[in-house]
Amino acid sequence: MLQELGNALSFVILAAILPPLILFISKFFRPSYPHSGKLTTYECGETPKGSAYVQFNNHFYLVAIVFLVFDVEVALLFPVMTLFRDAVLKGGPEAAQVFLLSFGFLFILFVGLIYEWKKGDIDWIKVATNRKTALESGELKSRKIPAEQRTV
Amino acid sequence: MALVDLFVLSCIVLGALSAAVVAFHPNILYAAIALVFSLLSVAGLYGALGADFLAAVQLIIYVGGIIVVILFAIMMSENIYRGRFVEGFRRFIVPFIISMVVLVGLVRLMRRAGWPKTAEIMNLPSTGPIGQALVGPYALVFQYVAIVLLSGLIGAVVIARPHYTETKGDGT
Amino acid sequence: MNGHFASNIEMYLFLSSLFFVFGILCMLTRKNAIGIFMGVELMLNAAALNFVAFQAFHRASPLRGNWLHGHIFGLFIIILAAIEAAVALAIVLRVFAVRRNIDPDQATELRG
Amino acid sequence: MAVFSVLAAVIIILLFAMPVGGICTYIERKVSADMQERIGPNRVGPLGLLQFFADGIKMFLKEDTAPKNADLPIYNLAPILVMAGSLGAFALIPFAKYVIGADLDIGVFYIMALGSLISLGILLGAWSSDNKWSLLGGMRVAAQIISYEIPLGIAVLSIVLVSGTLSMSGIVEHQAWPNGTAAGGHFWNVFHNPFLFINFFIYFISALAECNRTPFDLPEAESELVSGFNTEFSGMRFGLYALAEFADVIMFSCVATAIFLGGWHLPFVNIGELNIGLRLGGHDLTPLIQTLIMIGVFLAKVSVLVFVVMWIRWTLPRLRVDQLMALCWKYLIPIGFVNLVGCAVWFWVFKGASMLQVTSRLLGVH
Repeated sequence: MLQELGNALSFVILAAILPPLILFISKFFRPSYPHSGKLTTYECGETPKGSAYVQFNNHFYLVAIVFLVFDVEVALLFPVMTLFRDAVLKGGPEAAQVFLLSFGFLFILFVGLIYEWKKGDIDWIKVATNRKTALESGELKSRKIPAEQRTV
Repeated sequence: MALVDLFVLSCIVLGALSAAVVAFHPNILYAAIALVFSLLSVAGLYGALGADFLAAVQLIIYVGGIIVVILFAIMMSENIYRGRFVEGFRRFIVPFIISMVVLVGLVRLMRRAGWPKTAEIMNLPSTGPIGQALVGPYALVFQYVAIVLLSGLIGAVVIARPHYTETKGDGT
Repeated sequence: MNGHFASNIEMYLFLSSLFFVFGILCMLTRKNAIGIFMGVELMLNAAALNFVAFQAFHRASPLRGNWLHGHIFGLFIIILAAIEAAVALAIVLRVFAVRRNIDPDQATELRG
Repeated sequence: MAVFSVLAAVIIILLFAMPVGGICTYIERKVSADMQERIGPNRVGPLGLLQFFADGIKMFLKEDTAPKNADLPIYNLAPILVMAGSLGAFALIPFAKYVIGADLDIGVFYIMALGSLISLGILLGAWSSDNKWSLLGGMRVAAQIISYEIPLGIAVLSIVLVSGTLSMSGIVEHQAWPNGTAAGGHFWNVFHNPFLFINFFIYFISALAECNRTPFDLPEAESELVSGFNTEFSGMRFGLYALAEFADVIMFSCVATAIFLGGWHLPFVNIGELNIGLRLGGHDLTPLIQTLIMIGVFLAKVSVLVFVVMWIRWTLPRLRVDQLMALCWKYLIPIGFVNLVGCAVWFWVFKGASMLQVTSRLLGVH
């Protein structure tokens, strides 16, 4: 088994040394005439304005967090799922055990997904939902959207 | 020196160097990338120790999940990736003493302990046994993990949810 | 030592203690919540590596059966790290949204 | 032994993945030309067949410029991570019965694990190039790839449930034609039960999103983001990204073939039990010819899938970001969950029999 892991590793190592190797070899053939126009960042022909590091939509982050939890779930279900076939073909109570445990696990996290769904956290445009809840709770007085929040 | 020894040695060297970078590099982004390499070296050691499933889990959850979330967090908070956190030398004195004491203590403990120090590592398939354990003696913990995951999910989302008064950004 | 790095438990334990120590250093010296979090990740990795190493070197022991307890504990540590990452970084983001920086020394509103 | 593994890596990566990835650029241009009633590349070599070679040489000889403000160490690291993720997974592709780079116990799981390196590499590369378009594209690609990993994982989970193993060769073994002999299986997984049939499409859609192919090419939407995450990558670096993208498409097609479409298995025959009876100088050539047929069958299926990917590119318009996320979280993941449970129930009720076996039992045919 260590042998097989070594085989897989040799693929990854070969794939990882290819880019530097190719770039190194092509160094001897390609021209290199840098000047300031070439070295600026490309911004559709305009002179770049400001820093490239802009503030992001929080939703990227929210999606990443939800992903993290579901990733753990999928990873944890893999070893359990491998047992199901043998358990069913052998008969007996193990199949029920595997079925109930793994799908109980799945169901509990599915509740989380439904919660997110209802709260509108997996909708990309969420301002409207938040405003609605804020209006209902009285936190937000006016129905009018401020001008800086209108762009979505 | 067999190939596996070379592999373990290089993993250890890579892990130690990148862990040092994580601890000391002034740029937080470089520290995060060094963290990737230290995690990869630990995954390599898992592979060498016959825990192939755990190595893949380490790759999927740590490198594919946690590191991406850390990078997102670094990107989200402007001012921190460009800033060089140059701490004064004084800030290092007490932590350095503490950590040296811990390191010396750990290594002394390790050398003195009475466990078998060398053994042939058996490389048996580990996915099936892990699944057996998850539905056998660890069944309750398995369900408990689901509940912890659920509460963590809801908690994190409630905390991170963009508030309507704070929605800025360009929507992309 | 004598050239057998792969079959000597001390190599793994040495790396894990290094990880632990660097984690402590990282936690104590960084003025940045994300940096502190990375230190925690290093320490968790040290613990998981310890568990897996002990499992590999004690696998044949008849006392412990064939349950692979070490691997299970490593798995749970990784899972816990993931949940911790989700919650901790959500808090970091919230603190950043309120205070515009993430130095934990300055976030002292909740101090009694 | 180490020599053999390195040799296998060299053969599969340098002589299969990279040239085929290059040829795919030519085929894609030909296919798109056909769909738009153009001719496409026809100058270099017969039918323009050497076009990809000329493109490669052109990229190789182009000047390599990096933006002044680029974070050079990360800028150089990004293509390495992307290539390691996309080409490294070729080790697990079972081309024929014994033709597989590394038959790991954790097969499909390892492929998913390597996929996480790709999103990391693209995100870092986009970030390091100090360009607004790159950064927006990088954020989009990271969000998209990580989101679609979940439906992909669920689709693979249902396969694992039916096959009872994670190893790629093990999964393929179960998909032989059920003809009563020793090698009889339950035929292709995609026809095992209705739920798996739906899960195949979930897998395919998620794989399209993982490769950033149309209709999920928001990260490199040229009408919005210039070229997206690889805007600042010029010359051979851009070539590496393009190659990694096509290698990714081929890799996902290979995995889909292996786990859903039966790998090298054909209906009505078991290639592993064919008796060809061809001899050369006292040696039985049967295993060799069987292996060649298997590789041919496998690659034929893969090329059909790759063609479908190209076809989709010229058929469907691009999605919006909110549609992308809604498709993943509101459709694919719930449907995938329900399918997973349904798949388990089917497997339990029919004791692992496939649709084919159930109907043949009902009809009394054996």
